[in-house]
Amino acid sequence: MDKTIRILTSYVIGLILIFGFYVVIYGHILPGEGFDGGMLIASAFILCMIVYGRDEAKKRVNISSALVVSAIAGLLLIVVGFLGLIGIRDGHQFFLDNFLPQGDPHYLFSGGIVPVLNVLLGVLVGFGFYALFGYLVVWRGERGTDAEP
Amino acid sequence: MLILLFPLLPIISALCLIILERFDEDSGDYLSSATAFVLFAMAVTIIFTLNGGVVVYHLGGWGSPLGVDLVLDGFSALFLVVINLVGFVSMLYSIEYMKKFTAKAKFYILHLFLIAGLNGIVLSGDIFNFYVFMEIVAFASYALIAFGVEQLDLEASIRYQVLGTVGSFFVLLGIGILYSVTGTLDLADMSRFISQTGINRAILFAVPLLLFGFALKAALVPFHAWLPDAHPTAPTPVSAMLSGVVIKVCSIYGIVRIFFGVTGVSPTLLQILLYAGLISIFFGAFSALRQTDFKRLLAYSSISQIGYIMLGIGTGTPLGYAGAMFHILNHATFKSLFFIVAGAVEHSTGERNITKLGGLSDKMPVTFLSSLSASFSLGGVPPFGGFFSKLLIILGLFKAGYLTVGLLVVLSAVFTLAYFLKIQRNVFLRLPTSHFPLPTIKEVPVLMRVSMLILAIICLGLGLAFPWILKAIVEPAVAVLTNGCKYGSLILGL
Amino acid sequence: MSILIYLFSILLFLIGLYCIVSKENLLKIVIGIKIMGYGVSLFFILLGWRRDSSAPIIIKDMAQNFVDPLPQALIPAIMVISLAATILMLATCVRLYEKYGTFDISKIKELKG
Amino acid sequence: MFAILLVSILIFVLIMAALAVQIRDLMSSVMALAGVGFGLAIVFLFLSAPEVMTAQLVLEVITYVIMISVVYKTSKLDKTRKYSVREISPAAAMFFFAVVFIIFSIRGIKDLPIFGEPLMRASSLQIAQTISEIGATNIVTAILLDFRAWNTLMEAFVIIVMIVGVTVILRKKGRKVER
Repeated sequence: MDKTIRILTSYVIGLILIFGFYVVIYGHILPGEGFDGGMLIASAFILCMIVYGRDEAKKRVNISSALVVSAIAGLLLIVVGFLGLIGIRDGHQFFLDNFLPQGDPHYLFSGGIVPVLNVLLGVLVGFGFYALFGYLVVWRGERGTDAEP
Repeated sequence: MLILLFPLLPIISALCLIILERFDEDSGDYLSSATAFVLFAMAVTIIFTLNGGVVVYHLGGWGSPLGVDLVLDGFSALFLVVINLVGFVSMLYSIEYMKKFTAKAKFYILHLFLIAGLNGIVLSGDIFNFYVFMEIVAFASYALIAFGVEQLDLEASIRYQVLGTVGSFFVLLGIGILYSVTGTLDLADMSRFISQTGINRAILFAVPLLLFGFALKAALVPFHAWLPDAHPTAPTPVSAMLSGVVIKVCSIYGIVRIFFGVTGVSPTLLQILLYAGLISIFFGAFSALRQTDFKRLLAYSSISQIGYIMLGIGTGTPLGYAGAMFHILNHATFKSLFFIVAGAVEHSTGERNITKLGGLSDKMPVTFLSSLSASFSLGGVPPFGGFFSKLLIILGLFKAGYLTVGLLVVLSAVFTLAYFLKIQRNVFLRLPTSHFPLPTIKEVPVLMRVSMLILAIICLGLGLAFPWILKAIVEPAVAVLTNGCKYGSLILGL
Repeated sequence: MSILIYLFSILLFLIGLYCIVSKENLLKIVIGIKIMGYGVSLFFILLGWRRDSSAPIIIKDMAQNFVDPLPQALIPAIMVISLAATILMLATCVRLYEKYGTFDISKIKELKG
Repeated sequence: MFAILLVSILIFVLIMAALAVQIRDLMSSVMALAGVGFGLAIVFLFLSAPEVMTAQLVLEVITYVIMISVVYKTSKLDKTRKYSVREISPAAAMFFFAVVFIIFSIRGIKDLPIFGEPLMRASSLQIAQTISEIGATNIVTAILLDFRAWNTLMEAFVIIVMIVGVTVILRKKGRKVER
């Protein structure tokens, strides 16, 4: 990609990441959701991969280890679910039970486990689609994707 | 709480496998078969402890219309046993068989997700959750069919993907209409609302949409185009799971749970199921007679056996239901056993064309023994399970007054026996015809033999222990079908 | 008026179905599946709309009548599933293109029916 | 006024969908598909569904980037025959199926609740309990991540299955010995 795009993307990526984190963290107050926030974060990395090429992006986030990070996020989601099962909140022994305090509704620390699940979902979707993009789009003909570690 | 582990345990071990695979490539053999064995053991304990009861688990502590519930009753307990039995055996079989393929760990990850999706379908008490689990099963089976990345596998996978996604969108449209008319997504709440307010024309529009989607997943005759290509080209443990379990769970479970339980079954719907089943029995049997490829013949016979189950459900009498339920159990065991036998023959001889094979009975005794028990059970020879399920279906037909259809079914039993004797004669009994290196063939490795023997014993056991199995597994499943629309008030009572 | 609005989503669904049935190019079939996914999600949103009511976000001192939030909670699920279906199909199409050199179904028909 | 705008955008969406199907050049038919997607995002905004609009926009951008890269890598032109025999017979069957489908759907839609008044039995309970039981103000996220958290958890695993599936399909060599 020629010079102008490289310089412009170095500015734009910061904005996209900020917006992505905003959508993920404030998901339970304003319209935004784990899926969208994670995809926004992934699209920031994908833009960096397209413009600066794959090896540059790989230096920052390794593609096949991104899938491992999303698997760890999935396991954490299940662990949060099991925490509800243990019954930290008195008398409520249910899977995915809302055991964190609710806080006051219109501010950041509210809604029990909803923000926690939101952030974990955003991490899962973000790193997952980054790994997907690393495999699918930068796939080069016969050599396939086995070339990279 | 035990029900919760059925979908979650394979997902947890699959996620651990994704992490484990990073460090050592060929890991996961024993982790995945251990999970599959634990699931099978849990399914069997459920059969003993449940005996006719209904277990409801409210996830997140919310009540019925608010949150998502997991519902376990007699009918889903039957399917749990089928899924986890075939899952465990095919996992055991794949330890040896998958050495031919690269990226073995990814096979285990997808296979565990397939079992998790199937367990999730059978336990979900929420119609949209049922659809999401159906998608997990669909995506896992698309990738598993295209596992050996060659022209045939990719083509079979793309054909199955297109038809499977179209079927899913039709089911989704039906779910949208059901939600809009009843206001809730919970099956029990929906069934109670519909039994109170009666059927209006919107539900009559939703029923054919759902039936179209389920018939496409079950490969009934007009929509069977994908099955004869998808099952033979898939790796053997996957095709054993696909034709033994996936086409049953995705379609028949959905038909019984949504049509019998929620919207109520009209006689015309039963007639459609009956005649669709009859046509696919004869279509499957005739085209199976012409096939020369071992696995393709088995795929066509799957179409005809699914026709038997649809026929059993279509009779509308408790006898027909019992025959259909028992045939689900039987067909899962002997069809996956036959696919495993076909895989073993291909594993040791490398040849899938029946006309070229021959004289394997003395070289591969265990494979020959298990294929005997499978073909006797399928053909309907008395001591084996297949005989009793066909008998019940035919009795159900006569009781429901379909005399001509009953005679046709008896005739079709002769056809099924014909094409399985053809396999026995060509593959095992006769002397090899052409340039076949008979002396170099040796028996398949130990683990494949063990899995074949397990299924062969169960095929025989289903026949011998028929009265106990009828009382313990089939009766509660039939009770779910017969009391139909009372499903809602039954579940909400808990 | 209400029938006309629902008919739009059913028409979108049928356009996608037509594209799948009649087009020979694999990528056109993927586009057809995407259009069917859009048709179904439009149908779900139309089910959930309520006359003169606001978006389902509770603002401190606003009126309390909301649009039906449940279909809106299902749409991300449907979109993710149709997205996953299209991406899996695109991956298979890329591999098929590498093997056959073309997206034309009539040339790919090596498997007999 | 609201109805006129909504219907006009829906007509725009239908035209773009028809274009996406009929255009022979693949790159411009993907662009027409993008038109459908963005038109739908505006429709979702009109039907007061902001959450769904952001989801639609973000998920679309990713699919179109992937679609364009696939088209760019392979063939840019749809070289199939213009009006082949294969296209006429299914088109006729499809036309007949479409007519029957529309007739049945009109009969069915008459009994759906009228466009403006949804039957909100479960969701009215959920709206009432969002503030008191959960404390989140965005009801859709509260439904997604607390009332129906099990469903969204399984959605996340659909994504993981899809990604593992793509890595399986795109790997270089499937079998150790070519069949």
